Amino acid sequence: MTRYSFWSLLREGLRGHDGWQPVWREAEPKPAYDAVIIGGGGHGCATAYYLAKEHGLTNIAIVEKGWLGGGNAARNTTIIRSNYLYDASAAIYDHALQLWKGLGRELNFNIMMSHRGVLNLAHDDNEMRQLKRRIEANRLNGVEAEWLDAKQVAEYCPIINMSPQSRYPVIGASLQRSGGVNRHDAVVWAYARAAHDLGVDIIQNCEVTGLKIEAGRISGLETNRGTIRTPKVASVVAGHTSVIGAMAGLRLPIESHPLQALVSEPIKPVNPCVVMSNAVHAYCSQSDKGELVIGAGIDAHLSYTQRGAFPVIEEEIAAVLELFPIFSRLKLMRHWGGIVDICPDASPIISKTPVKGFYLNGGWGTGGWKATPASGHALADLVARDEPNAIAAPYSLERFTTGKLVAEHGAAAVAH
Amino acid sequence: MSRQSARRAQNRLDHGGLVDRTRPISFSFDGKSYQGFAGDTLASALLASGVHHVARSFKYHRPRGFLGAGPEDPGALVRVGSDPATMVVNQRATEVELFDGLEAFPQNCWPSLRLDFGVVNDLMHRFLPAGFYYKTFMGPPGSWMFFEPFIRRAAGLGPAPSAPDPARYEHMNRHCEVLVIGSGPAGLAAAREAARSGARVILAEESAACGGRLLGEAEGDALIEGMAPRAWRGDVLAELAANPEVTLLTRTSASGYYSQNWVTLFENCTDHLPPSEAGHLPRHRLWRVRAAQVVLATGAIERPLVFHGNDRPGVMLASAARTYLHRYGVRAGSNAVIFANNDDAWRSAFDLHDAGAHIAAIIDTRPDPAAAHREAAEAHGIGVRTGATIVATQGRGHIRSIDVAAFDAGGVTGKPERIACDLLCVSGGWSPNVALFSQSGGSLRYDETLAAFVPDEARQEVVAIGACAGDFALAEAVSRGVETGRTAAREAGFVASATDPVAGETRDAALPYRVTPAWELPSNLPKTRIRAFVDYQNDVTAKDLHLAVREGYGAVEHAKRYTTTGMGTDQGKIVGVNAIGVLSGVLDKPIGEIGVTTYRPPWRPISFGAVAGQHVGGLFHPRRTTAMHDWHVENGAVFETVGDWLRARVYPQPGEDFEAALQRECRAARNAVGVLDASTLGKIDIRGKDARSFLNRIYTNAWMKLEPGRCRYGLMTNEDGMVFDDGVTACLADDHFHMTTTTGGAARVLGWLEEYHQTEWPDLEVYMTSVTEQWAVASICGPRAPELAADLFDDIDADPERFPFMSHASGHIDGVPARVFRISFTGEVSYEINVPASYGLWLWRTLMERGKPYGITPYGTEGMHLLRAEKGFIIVGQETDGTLTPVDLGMGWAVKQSADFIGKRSLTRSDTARDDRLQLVGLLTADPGFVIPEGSQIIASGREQSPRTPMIGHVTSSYFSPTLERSIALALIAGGHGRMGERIHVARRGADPVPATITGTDFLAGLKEAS
Amino acid sequence: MFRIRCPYCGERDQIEFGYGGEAHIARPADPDALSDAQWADYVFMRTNTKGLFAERWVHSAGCRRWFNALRDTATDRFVATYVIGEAPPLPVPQLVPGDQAPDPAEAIPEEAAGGGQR
Amino acid sequence: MIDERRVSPLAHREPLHAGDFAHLAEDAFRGIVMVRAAPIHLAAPLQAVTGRTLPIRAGHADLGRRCAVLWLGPDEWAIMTAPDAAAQITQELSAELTGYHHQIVDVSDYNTVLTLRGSRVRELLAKLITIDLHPRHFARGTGVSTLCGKAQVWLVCREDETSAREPLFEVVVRRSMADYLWCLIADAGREWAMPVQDPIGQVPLHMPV
Ligand SMILES: Cc1cc2nc3c(=O)[nH]c(=O)nc-3n(C[C@H](O)[C@H](O)[C@H](O)COP(=O)(O)OP(=O)(O)OC[C@H]3O[C@@H](n4cnc5c(N)ncnc54)[C@H](O)[C@@H]3O)c2cc1C
Ligand SMILES: NC(=O)c1ccc[n+]([C@@H]2O[C@H](COP(=O)([O-])OP(=O)(O)OC[C@H]3O[C@@H](n4cnc5c(N)ncnc54)[C@H](O)[C@@H]3O)[C@@H](O)[C@H]2O)c1
Ligand SMILES: Cc1cc2nc3c(=O)[nH]c(=O)nc-3n(C[C@H](O)[C@H](O)[C@H](O)COP(=O)(O)O)c2cc1C
Ligand SMILES: [Zn+2]
Repeated sequence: MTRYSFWSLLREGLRGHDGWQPVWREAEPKPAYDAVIIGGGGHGCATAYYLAKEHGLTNIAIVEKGWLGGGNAARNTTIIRSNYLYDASAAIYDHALQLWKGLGRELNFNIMMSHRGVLNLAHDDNEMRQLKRRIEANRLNGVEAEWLDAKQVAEYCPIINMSPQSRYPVIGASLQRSGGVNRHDAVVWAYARAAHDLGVDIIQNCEVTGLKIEAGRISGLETNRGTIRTPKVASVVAGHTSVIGAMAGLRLPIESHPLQALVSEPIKPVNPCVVMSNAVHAYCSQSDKGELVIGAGIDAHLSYTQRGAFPVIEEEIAAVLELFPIFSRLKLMRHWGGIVDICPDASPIISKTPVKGFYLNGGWGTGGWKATPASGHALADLVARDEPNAIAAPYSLERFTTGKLVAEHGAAAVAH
Repeated sequence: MSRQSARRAQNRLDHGGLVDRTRPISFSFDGKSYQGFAGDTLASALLASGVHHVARSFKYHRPRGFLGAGPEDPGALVRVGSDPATMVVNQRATEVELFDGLEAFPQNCWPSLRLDFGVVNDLMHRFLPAGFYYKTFMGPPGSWMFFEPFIRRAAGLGPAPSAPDPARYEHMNRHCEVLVIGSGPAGLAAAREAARSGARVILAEESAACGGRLLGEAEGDALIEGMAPRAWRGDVLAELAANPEVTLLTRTSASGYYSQNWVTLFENCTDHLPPSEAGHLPRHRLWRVRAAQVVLATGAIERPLVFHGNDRPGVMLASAARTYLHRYGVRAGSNAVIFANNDDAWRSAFDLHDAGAHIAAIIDTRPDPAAAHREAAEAHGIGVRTGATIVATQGRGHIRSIDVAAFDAGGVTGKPERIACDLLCVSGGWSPNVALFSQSGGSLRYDETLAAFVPDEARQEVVAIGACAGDFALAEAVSRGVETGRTAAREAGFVASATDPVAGETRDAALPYRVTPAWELPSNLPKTRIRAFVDYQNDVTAKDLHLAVREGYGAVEHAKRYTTTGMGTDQGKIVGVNAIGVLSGVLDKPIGEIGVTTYRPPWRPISFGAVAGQHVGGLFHPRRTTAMHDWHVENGAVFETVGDWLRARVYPQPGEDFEAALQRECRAARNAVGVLDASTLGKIDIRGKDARSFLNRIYTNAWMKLEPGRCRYGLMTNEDGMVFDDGVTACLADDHFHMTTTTGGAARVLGWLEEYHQTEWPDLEVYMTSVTEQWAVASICGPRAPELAADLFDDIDADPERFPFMSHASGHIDGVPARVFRISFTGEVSYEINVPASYGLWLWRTLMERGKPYGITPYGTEGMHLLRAEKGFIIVGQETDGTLTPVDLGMGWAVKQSADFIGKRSLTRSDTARDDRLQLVGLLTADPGFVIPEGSQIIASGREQSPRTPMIGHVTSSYFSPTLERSIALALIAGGHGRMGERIHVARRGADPVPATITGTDFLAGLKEAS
Repeated sequence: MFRIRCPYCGERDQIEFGYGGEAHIARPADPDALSDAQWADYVFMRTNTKGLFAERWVHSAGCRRWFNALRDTATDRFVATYVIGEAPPLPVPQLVPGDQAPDPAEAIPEEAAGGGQR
Repeated sequence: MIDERRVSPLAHREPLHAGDFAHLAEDAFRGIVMVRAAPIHLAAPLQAVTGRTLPIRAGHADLGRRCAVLWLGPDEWAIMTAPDAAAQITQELSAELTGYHHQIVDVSDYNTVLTLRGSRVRELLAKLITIDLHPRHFARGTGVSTLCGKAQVWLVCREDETSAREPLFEVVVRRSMADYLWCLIADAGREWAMPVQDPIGQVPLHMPV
């Protein structure tokens, strides 16, 4: 693998960029692997990387039904933060945030991790009370978070509509300065490149169509490109988790919904941070290219079409105009949808299953991007050791039976 | 006309086109003034004055001119207007219509269009290929934070607006039988035929005028149904205009094609008008059309060729040059070269020649252009080079000359020859405009002969016709239009003639379309120097696509994302297919196997304003007010929003602050009479012989024995066992109940009841109807409330002995019907008085007047919150957050064992039944003056630990209690019910934890015991 | 935006409707008789079918009635709507294994088509 | 005579005019009764008490001058009547339905009625309503429950006694949303110069410091 650096860029620039190596090479599925990861999104690629790097498991493959990173990884608005309410959530999301910080360097790929700060606005006392509760919980959990009053909000993000006359006046906000955004595609490519470099096979256009289970234990999988033998399978397929689950005979606490997002035309920098509002129901950041990146709630219905209904976009934009009336003359450039896997408690599943050797990672819903490194890290550990570590343990499937949910609704009422 | 502009308008012909030469219009661009005519676009008017260079590209800041003549143009982006509230950035000069006083400015350049420092990016381009940023700036965590602002500032196009938009926008919903999109010959014919059946037809045309290519081509000897094309167009438009069932929309783009033939149309109502003429029209309108049948007649888009130096101002699509000529009467150059791989483009040479331009050369990449064309070229004295390509171009802000050379599969073969020119018309063939067809879910197919993607299978009720379907011949467009218009009307249930002959012959002025694709053309220059642009806006070159493939980003979606091809404001309208063509060459894979990237809405950028419509500002979300609202306003209330309701929160008197007012109000309620506007509580009338058993299944507590005349408090849980609403329900008669819910939960609860009734227990005889707003509610409470009540009621005995707690009565107040509930949320004797809402204000005024002798004092929601906290009552949404069971809240007494209810089974799950769950308790701080901030976390010890401190709970409500004259708080604490009297600590940022003692939740009970 | 045929009111735009998730999940008659796992199955576990799916909708801004629909979640095509209590007009595959299930758009006779057709 | 102590939800608004194109006014204090019962039980008593025929299909309404009956659902109707008639209808109908499962609730104060007249009213309403308002599909005698902007409404199209050509549209809305809807409709009428109306509720909120 050619190392990326300012100097290699300079050198290649002088030679016409002929010397760059592929980030990964297409692999043909081998007849057998030590472990197979289904799903080449952010979480799948991260899982493979950590399996190879930290557990030395390199005879493994990622099988992806389409193009690598073409699922929610390609579609998400990349909001990264770790100021979750519950201990279990703080643990995993903050682990992720710490990993994000050095990830570009570790993977030798600039993932444009921009710690520009995430504001969660409060528009009434109840929201303020909830945010303060969360900030306090964060602080005691060692997670960075602070409260800004209205004046400080206006200073931090001067373009927010601060009029007390508006329908949803801004009375304050929680701020996580180390939160931010990154470049989604780059994250997938970076993990894939690093995993490939460690020997992982990356197989695109390979759809898993069935699981081979013998005596309650996984023995391989069927794909549209043939059968692969393997003692360990990790399903990391986001919106398609139930589909793979069904192949193992499992009904899961997951529903797949469209989640839509949109971008405006590019403009010069105007929004310095990420602004989120539960009450107004929208959030907005600005990409390095200049587009405003905007998202909001899921479509209520179940769907696998990667499309939603336009009224959701209309409401999203109306909501953004409530927060930023100056955006009204800007233009919508593109809107799209992804399929998100929603769990009843708005928390993920990282779990063993009744089928031995079959592991599930899913249910990340509208907010799993930010967890990518930690999710891959924890799942790799689970696959390697067949036991959940402290971070993964609260996210077992059992919690739906025992009632020990990690109900992050309150903390995540707006999709992101 | 000033001398300067007279000289500059040199390229305007003195006749032809749709511009009105009797209506000159002055406008300015980049600070200089110009003149154009009514009917011009900014692009045509600037071209008329010889201006080509109007913009800078996204990344390398290269000069950009007009490649196209419509919405497909990728480069000529300008800012229109200078007022920070009304300026619009990233407008396509090719679409901006002129009006008097229009001001336009270049953007993405500094300090000026001509001298732009951003050009350093261009000079550095070797080091800034696609995705260069992924390979560098990876120092320690802070390093990207250092570089990012520079990248951000260099990127983006226009500046962000800085003041709120004064314009209005709106939506328009429409249903029609046939929606025709595009008004070229195909669309016009389809719309006319469909409309003749009596069906409702909407014809949407993006441009300011209908006609499509008819407006952009010379008429020659073309005929449509026996008429000259423009005359035919006039007739059809007149017929459509006269039909009341036809809606003809110009300046209206179909922007999105969604499920079940729901199509959005974006109408520009006033952007083309000077502000003084806009009247009351909205600026933009978003039509939301549900069509039984959709006819896509969106035409085709010409694409350029990919060769070194193909991006200079003065390089123009061959068809755009004809459009400027025939539609706007503008000759885009006086010395032109035509460069193409198909026969169609040759027409530009002949038309420009006829308009007086010199044609320096026609260059065709094919060895075998149409013989008829070659003869005509010879006749016109135009030099032709076949099997040749342009290997380089010259000219800084505008093309000056080109180098042409012969080539074959191995590359350039001949010696380049330089030819001077001021206009280079390029054509790489035509791509049917399939964006909407693809959005509709239809599949595409690569057609080898057309070298383009064409609509394949439709998935909705939609038909593509004309150039959009790959039928490039005029006769085909018209006959398919006629046929499709008729079928569409018939499919929608209308009678349309199957056989009516058309009036006469249709024939083209053009030769049959023939193209031989040449996706990437060679140059004799060293590879490192070649820059053949594919995406003109985002500055993606063919080399970038090669790099993408070399690095493994060869899948079309990867290539798009790695290089940003087609991700600009034009969304690759012109260049999409070229990129695929180049990829196909590099990968040596057929184009059909490479496929297209996903077409997503909108087809063209549409304003946020239009998308939001009227639903912004004061009309964003409704604000609901009670019948007593005016009184609250008149009496200085400050408000809070609860759900969508505005509720009076406190009534500060002159000189009083919030806290003082609050304390006064609460003291009054404890010592005299307080009155609260409780109208917003949800109310549901429930009736039927099974109403009782229904309630028994809905509420966690028992309802079978509640007697008429009595009330009961109840909790509702979801199937997960978690509390989601509470309230008091009164039994009016054995089969008749009046339920109340929380303010915010009213709609949800009614929905919940209906859902369970209709889907789980339809056998139960019960009906429910919302009566929330039928009743205005004033709740009086306090020791003197019975006296006031006695004064008030005509026919209800108010004595608490005979009208006891948790009962209700119906009667009158001054003849006005009233329902009165003896329920209390404060611990004081209370009467919740319901009157028909139209009497609400009267009731309130009456209470204030009659209550004077008893010291009546209105209290707001804040007082209500405080008073109930003193009594230890919960507020759903404040004490609860969807994770608490009745048991957690200390209301195990409200959980019946006798029968099932929604959520019951969940309460006994192993983790739900644990007794170390968070449980509701009271807290008293050691320092009675210290009011704990709500939301504070509770820890066990008096010192925080590092790196993390375990939390055992948090504070949900906290006040200074006027009754106890000390602070009180409600909190959720792990295993709290078993920890009475224990000392815990409240953590604080930047200060020591505060000690407090766990108590019961009813602080008044403690008071009573003490006294 | 969908156009949904309410069995009572006819076709109306999606915005008038509320979504109710998977249909035909009967509430257990005697929850206390169930194990924690069986109860969890009722409360949380869903088929979440990719393909032909029976689901519930409520015409909340219209007649306020609940009803069922058959829709292909892989294409969003409505196949039929029917009133509560009726059996689905077509067999609904449970636990569809991935995309191996026959493409319902192909399998469904035109006349069974409800919403989406005129 | 309307009891002077009563205040209608839009008492603070004056009728609005936009030339002949659209007129907006409140028709306050109309009597409105919600009825739920099985149609077979209800039809005869309804006829007896109000003289109207029970509409049994969506969109249908029996609109008399004094009293109108709207279909709202398969077992749900609204009776719209004169201001003072609701109580009596409620009583009489309840009496007639004794023994049958039913629910009759006077909701006159719950709602108010906005009336719209004029040549462009269909177009105006189409800015806010997604159902098909073309005269072929929404003729006189039609009444539906639907959304108007964010407000749930009943929309009724009936004969206008003041105009032979144009029908009268009634929009029935809950009282707390009436002002919002009023302003929204007025805003939709801006195109024809309907005066701007500022929604109420621009009030001081408590802003914590
Ligand atoms: C519009 C939108 C906005 C979002 N915004 C945010 C945000 O701001 N912050 C945040 O934290 N999260 C956000 N999310 C959520 C986040 O994107 C996801 O939680 C996360 O990306 C899921 O993990 P993943 O990247 O591995 O998923 P994916 O990228 O979806 O990966 C799953 C992969 O599995 C593949 N697959 C499926 N079935 C099979 C099969 N049978 N065989 C082989 N392969 C298969 C898919 O093709 C896919 O590539 C957003 C999501 C969406 C849709
Ligand atoms: N000979 C050739 O090589 C060749 C190639 C292409 C086209 N043509 C000629 O072009 C004509 C084709 O006729 P046609 O009617 O199919 O197409 P057209 O190009 O004449 O008309 C298409 C119309 O659709 C409009 N449009 C496109 N997208 C739209 C949208 N989203 N919303 C609203 N309007 C939109 C355009 O503004 C245009 O007016 C014929 O005259 C044909 O001869 C010839
Ligand atoms: C953060 C982010 C930024 C994006 N910016 C752009 C953009 O500048 N231009 C563009 O055309 N699309 C942009 N997209 C959208 C993608 O083009 C694409 O729509 C998305 O990845 C979903 O894939 P699909 O539309 O191919 O299904 C962006 C997407 C994301 C998630
Ligand atoms: Zn209905």
